[in-house]
Amino acid sequence: MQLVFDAEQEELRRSVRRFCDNEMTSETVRALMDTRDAHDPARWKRMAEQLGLQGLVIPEEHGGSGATFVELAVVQEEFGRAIFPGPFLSTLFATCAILDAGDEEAGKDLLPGIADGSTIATVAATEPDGRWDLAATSTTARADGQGFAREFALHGTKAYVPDGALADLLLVVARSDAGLSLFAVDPTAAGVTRTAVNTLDQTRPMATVELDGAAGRLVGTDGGAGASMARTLEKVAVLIALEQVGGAQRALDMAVEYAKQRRQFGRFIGSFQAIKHKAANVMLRVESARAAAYYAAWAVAGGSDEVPAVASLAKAYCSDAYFFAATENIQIHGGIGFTWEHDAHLHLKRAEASKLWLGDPTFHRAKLADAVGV
Amino acid sequence: MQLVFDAEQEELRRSVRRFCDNEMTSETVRALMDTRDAHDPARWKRMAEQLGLQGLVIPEEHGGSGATFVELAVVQEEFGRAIFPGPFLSTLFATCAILDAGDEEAGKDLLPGIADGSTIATVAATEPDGRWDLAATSTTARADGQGFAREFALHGTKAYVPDGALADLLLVVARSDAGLSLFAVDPTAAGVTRTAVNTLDQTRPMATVELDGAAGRLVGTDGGAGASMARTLEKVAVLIALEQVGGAQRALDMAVEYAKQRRQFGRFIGSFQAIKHKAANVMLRVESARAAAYYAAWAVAGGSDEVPAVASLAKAYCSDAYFFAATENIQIHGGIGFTWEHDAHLHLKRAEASKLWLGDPTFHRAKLADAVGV
Amino acid sequence: MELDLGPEAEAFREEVRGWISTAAPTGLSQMVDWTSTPLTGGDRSAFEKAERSDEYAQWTQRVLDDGWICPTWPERFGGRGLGPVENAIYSEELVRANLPRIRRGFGEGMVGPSIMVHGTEEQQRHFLPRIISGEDVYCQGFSEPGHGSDLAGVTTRGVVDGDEIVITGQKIWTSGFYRANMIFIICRTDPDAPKHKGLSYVLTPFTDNNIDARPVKQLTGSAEFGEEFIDGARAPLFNVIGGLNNGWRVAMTTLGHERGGSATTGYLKYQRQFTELVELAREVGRDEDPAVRDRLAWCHSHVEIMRFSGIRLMSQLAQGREPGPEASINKLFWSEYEQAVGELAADLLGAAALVRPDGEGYRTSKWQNIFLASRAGTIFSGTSEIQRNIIAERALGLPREPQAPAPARAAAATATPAAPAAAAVGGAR
Amino acid sequence: MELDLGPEAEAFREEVRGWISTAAPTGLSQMVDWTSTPLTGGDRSAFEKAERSDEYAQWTQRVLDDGWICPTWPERFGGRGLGPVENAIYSEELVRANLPRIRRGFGEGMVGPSIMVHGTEEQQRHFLPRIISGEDVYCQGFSEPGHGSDLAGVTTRGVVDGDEIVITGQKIWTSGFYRANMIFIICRTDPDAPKHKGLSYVLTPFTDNNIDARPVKQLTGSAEFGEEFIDGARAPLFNVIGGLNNGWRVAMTTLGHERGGSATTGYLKYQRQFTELVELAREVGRDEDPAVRDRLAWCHSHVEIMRFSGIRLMSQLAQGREPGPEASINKLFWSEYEQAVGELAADLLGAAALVRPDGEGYRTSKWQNIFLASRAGTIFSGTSEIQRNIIAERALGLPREPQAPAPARAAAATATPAAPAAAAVGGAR
Repeated sequence: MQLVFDAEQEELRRSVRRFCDNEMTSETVRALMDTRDAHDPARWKRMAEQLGLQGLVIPEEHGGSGATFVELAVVQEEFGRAIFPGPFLSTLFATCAILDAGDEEAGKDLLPGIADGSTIATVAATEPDGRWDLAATSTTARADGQGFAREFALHGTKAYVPDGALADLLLVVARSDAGLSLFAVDPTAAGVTRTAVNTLDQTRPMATVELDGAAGRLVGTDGGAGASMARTLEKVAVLIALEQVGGAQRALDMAVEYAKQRRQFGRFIGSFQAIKHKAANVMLRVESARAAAYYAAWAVAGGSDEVPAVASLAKAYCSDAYFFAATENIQIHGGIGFTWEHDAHLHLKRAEASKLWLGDPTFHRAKLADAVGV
Repeated sequence: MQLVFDAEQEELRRSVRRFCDNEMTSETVRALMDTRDAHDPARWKRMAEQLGLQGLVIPEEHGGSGATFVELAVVQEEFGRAIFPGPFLSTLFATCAILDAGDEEAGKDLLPGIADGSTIATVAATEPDGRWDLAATSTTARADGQGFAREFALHGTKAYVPDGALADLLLVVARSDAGLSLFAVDPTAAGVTRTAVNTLDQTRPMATVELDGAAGRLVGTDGGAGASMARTLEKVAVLIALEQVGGAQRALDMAVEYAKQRRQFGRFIGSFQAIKHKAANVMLRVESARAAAYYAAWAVAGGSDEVPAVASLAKAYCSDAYFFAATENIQIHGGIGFTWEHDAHLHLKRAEASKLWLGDPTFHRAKLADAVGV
Repeated sequence: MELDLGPEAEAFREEVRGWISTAAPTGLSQMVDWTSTPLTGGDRSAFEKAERSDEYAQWTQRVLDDGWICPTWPERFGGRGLGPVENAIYSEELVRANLPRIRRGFGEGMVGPSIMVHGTEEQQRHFLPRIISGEDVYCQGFSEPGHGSDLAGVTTRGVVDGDEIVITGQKIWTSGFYRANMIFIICRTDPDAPKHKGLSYVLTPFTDNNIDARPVKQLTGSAEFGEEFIDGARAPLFNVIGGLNNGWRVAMTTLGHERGGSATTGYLKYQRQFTELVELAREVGRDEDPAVRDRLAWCHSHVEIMRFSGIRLMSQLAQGREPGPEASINKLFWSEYEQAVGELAADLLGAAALVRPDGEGYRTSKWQNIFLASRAGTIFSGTSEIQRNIIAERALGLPREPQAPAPARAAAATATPAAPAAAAVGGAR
Repeated sequence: MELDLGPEAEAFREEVRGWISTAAPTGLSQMVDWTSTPLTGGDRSAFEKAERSDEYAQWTQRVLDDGWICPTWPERFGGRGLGPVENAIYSEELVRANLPRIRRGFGEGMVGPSIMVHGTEEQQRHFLPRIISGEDVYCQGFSEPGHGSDLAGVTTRGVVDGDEIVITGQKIWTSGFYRANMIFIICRTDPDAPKHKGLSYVLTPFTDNNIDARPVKQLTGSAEFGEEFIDGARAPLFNVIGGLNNGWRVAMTTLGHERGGSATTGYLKYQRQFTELVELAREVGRDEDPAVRDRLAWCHSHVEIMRFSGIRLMSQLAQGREPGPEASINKLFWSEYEQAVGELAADLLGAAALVRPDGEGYRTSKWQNIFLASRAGTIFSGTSEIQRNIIAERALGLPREPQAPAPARAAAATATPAAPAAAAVGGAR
């Protein structure tokens, strides 16, 4: 392993950066933020067709490019930098869930649509109690007795489902007689009611999904989602951490840029030690967060047994780092940084939302302590 | 209640400050630090005879001046400022224990000697497990059957006893058949072995006291020390907090003084924002600590039912504030602040030792949460 | 424990309590938590509704009729001549009764005192009664987009035209702009003079006067501040206070007047909030978690220390001592405390913090609003960096930064006592 | 995961491992934790004992004989010409084997490189072999009591007397002074020149040369630094490097050479320490306490981040990239981490932290020493304030502070890239 990107990965970064610079300007983000789904289908299509981002880690036989998690790391960092709205993370979440379930049949059916951009997918894991531990799942799955051993009827309520109102495919975690299992659900089918909710971070829509006998097709083995989803959640934690690194770096860049051009009292404010030291402290955290998130990405790519520990480590550290960078960015900007028109608050809200989603730093440090045998 | 000192109290402060300036210079402190007991009998006598400090809160009928806890607050703050070595806090601890026990007879016998400076006293509460919760007490007291209902035989080991090797009188917490009780023990009597230990804070000696059938005279009611010592420990927490405020203020003063006269790079270092803001942060904490400690002192003086809460609040907050002031003082001084010859480290060690002794901030915040019904 | 400020103060407290008990309209105290303003996390629409109520109007009239308006102003200017202790007691009793203190805003706190010091007798006779009656409601025209805290950098121009002054430029961070009919503007009337000379302080009609005021939307989703595009606003020369090109001194007087009393009563709001925070911890089933209990105890300690510090300050004022650096310490303390509370509340809510209430616009729940709004506390009325400079220089006597070389040097001699660290805004002063 | 630095690097690693396995004397690796120096909390007496052992002497000789001394020096100067990756691998393998890296101290890291750049061929031929052989052991004579970091403020005088230079003054924060026979001194040879001109860089005999060196006792109770009273110390003019009055440039070269490799191997020490910390939590029965577990996980995260950062830096060096601001970030990171570890250990020990071990002097337990010694980490080798300035100015490109007005201005152009915040000491560079 080498903890640097190779030339191809750097080229990927440049492409994604260009794409974001062109297609995900502040104006675009703000326009999307005001819509229910924060999603632009045409752009989603270009992402798939021109850059192949949705299929990056999908195996070639299922229409993807079979790249490693490290390529994904590059994309996530850039998307985090741009505060990219849209269902990319949700769709990755679903992709990982399908891949981790190890279900060839389901992969063959579901992944090509994701890879070519025609399917937006998400995972409905959490429930209204907001617990991130899947052991708390109360949604039930009953074999429906219609002759298909893999068809189940689902009952229960899922909450905080990212892009839940938009997705074409829901992967639902539910409890069957055999234990926690994963089901593919068509959200337009009978027995599924989706309600979009307003979100703190408007670039990341969520929905509540009620399942009242909805048909669910088993993905993976019956009772196997406890183990497979644990792996998936580790990967998503790393994907969030990477996004946070990108966001934190952008917040630092904004602060430094402003401090270099803003004059007060006859000096650039960046020449005051209070500002300098703030920025230096942010840089220390951002660089440290980057080391953690990169290492975790490489660990996932290498199938290392360190993943459970380093995924939680990265999610905890990068959450705190991004929040710190986002708040210091506002402080360095002063009044202007507190306005709606300035982009600083987009980072504050993204930082806070991504810090809390799937478990806050305290939650993940507890997991880390368990994982390393403290 | 008014949270300011009256003219007499201010006069007391000036007397004590003068006394410390004359009698407790850095040189004196350092000379005492190198001795086992960190104690100067002649100075102790002057404290009693000229200033009456040992008898301040002892009722007049027992040879004291019957002042309130607020007068004691003044003395403790000044002594904290001077990092006063010697058994003053221990003797106050014992004084409070006797008074809180509500034992007139014992008061008549024991307090006059304390008030006139002939008795140095301390409390042996903690045991080798280092738990601050007296419920953990394992030292036993057995009525010795020699005909005196108030004479007991004590067995067990007491540790972290402040000035335990020096004291003329030990107040020992032990468990009789009736429960936790307090006993007056002559440390020179049979069955008592005292071993002085080296301390992190050399200005505050400690000892281990082994009791092997030592004679203890019951102070207060048999089984009554659970309640009375709880009150005593609250008072001692406040006394420590006051001392911490004095120490923290002194550490801030040292840092500010130095920053005003030390030049680097052609400027007084106090003109750099990094130093200014450090000092301002320390001042904020010191002023807040002072408000907490004063309020707690007034609450004790007024017999308020807020005492359990505010005593823990003050001990927790002032401990953190003093530690912060002491470490920032070293940082502002740079290399010189890290030397043995400079007094900065005396505050670091006092701050850490007084932070840990009788329960660290986490311990006291937990008590506070209980006390206010969180 | 009750604070005992001596018989005179206690008699005054009795007087205030007695008056309140007869004067307050029924129902007003139940409408809203009057200590929690929209700027510090209160629900703005509830506030606005309460302020439009009949009860509020009645209360305002009664306060005016009974002479409790602008109570710290000398009696000869229409006030009640209250000292700092009495003023604090007055605030305290209103807070205890959960009644709004009827203030004349910037007119009461800043413009009036400046007119008393720098205005002519004619100006005093004309402007002060209009502030008291509520006829003139002021907003502040100090900050500009290019310089939040750096008052000497003002570029808005004022040109004398006959017996009028004509003002052109841009102002920002104007709090209360939506209810003002007057604005006090600092503008440059002599562009050739050194930076902090050549300024004038002009009381300018705010409506129908070529001033385009627009709300500045904040990250919370609401708009507490305004931005003004001033294109030839006119005011009589009579409205220039302190004389032409002498505005710097007047502005210094204006900035020297901080609102009194909040250091002694500010904790009451946080006490209520703390109770709700504990309630929240119970609701989400986290109140037994030792780490949560530790953070709650930490919060409680901070609220209590605000209370203790308030009592200490009151005791000192009662003894006639001058207040020290309390204002800056107090502001740092509560603004950083609020951020900690917002973060704790969000942590307790967990997933629930991610979802906002239904409704149009960027509506937020109470805790979300506290979380978001708390980021402003360390910026407005002088950033935390400026407060630390003030403490270091005024209270601790640390030396000022070396002045920048000319020509920047002139600019460094500014409103705030020291070179500030961040681009601060002075809007909420 | 193993770091893969490519076949060449891996071949080199194999070479080092192979050499170590044959060259290391039995028992040396068991003597002491060689990563934990007295300055960072290691037990000094155990260290000194280990360094006086026969095994240590054998090892030193073997390193010298096999050409592994000063390995980053070019081969023509007697080194091995190792690049940064190879150097890091060399360190790493020694750490893994728990063997001391035999260094020639300041001679290897600072004096040698400066002589290579600024010395004459004669000087190179004379001084460099003596560093390699260990005949000349240097200590640093930069800091003075009046100015720790402010090198341009040096007041120690050097006067030319025939073919000698005679030095008088005072130096402080001299680490390793007790084993040195040479000191490199910055002294003022032209008092009339501007502050950072008129300085000379002189290699001066340290013993029997009118230099009274005294240990400076630290708050830990031990004495790692020296203070020198220099009263007419003499050195041949031949020992002036870079020419008379040209010492500033030489000093800059000296300060530019940081010890390499520790950013990539520093974490190993903290890994061991973390294991002991967990062990401590178990011993005191606190390992199930969620708050303690949270702090331990926090510590583990920080140690891991040091490891990850090291791997990242190594990977970058292997690709031939220039290192960035890692040195300053790394130093801030570990020095603040150590303080947190010291505080946590003391909290875990509770009452037991109050009592020191038996014995004379101010002896401390391992954790007490870590707690106390950690306060130095944010001061020596450039305070944390200076590190933040470096990051802000060099890595982030923020503007320097405006220069102070003359005459102070000259002094502001100093060794450190920016005006520092605190009275820093440079002793441990």
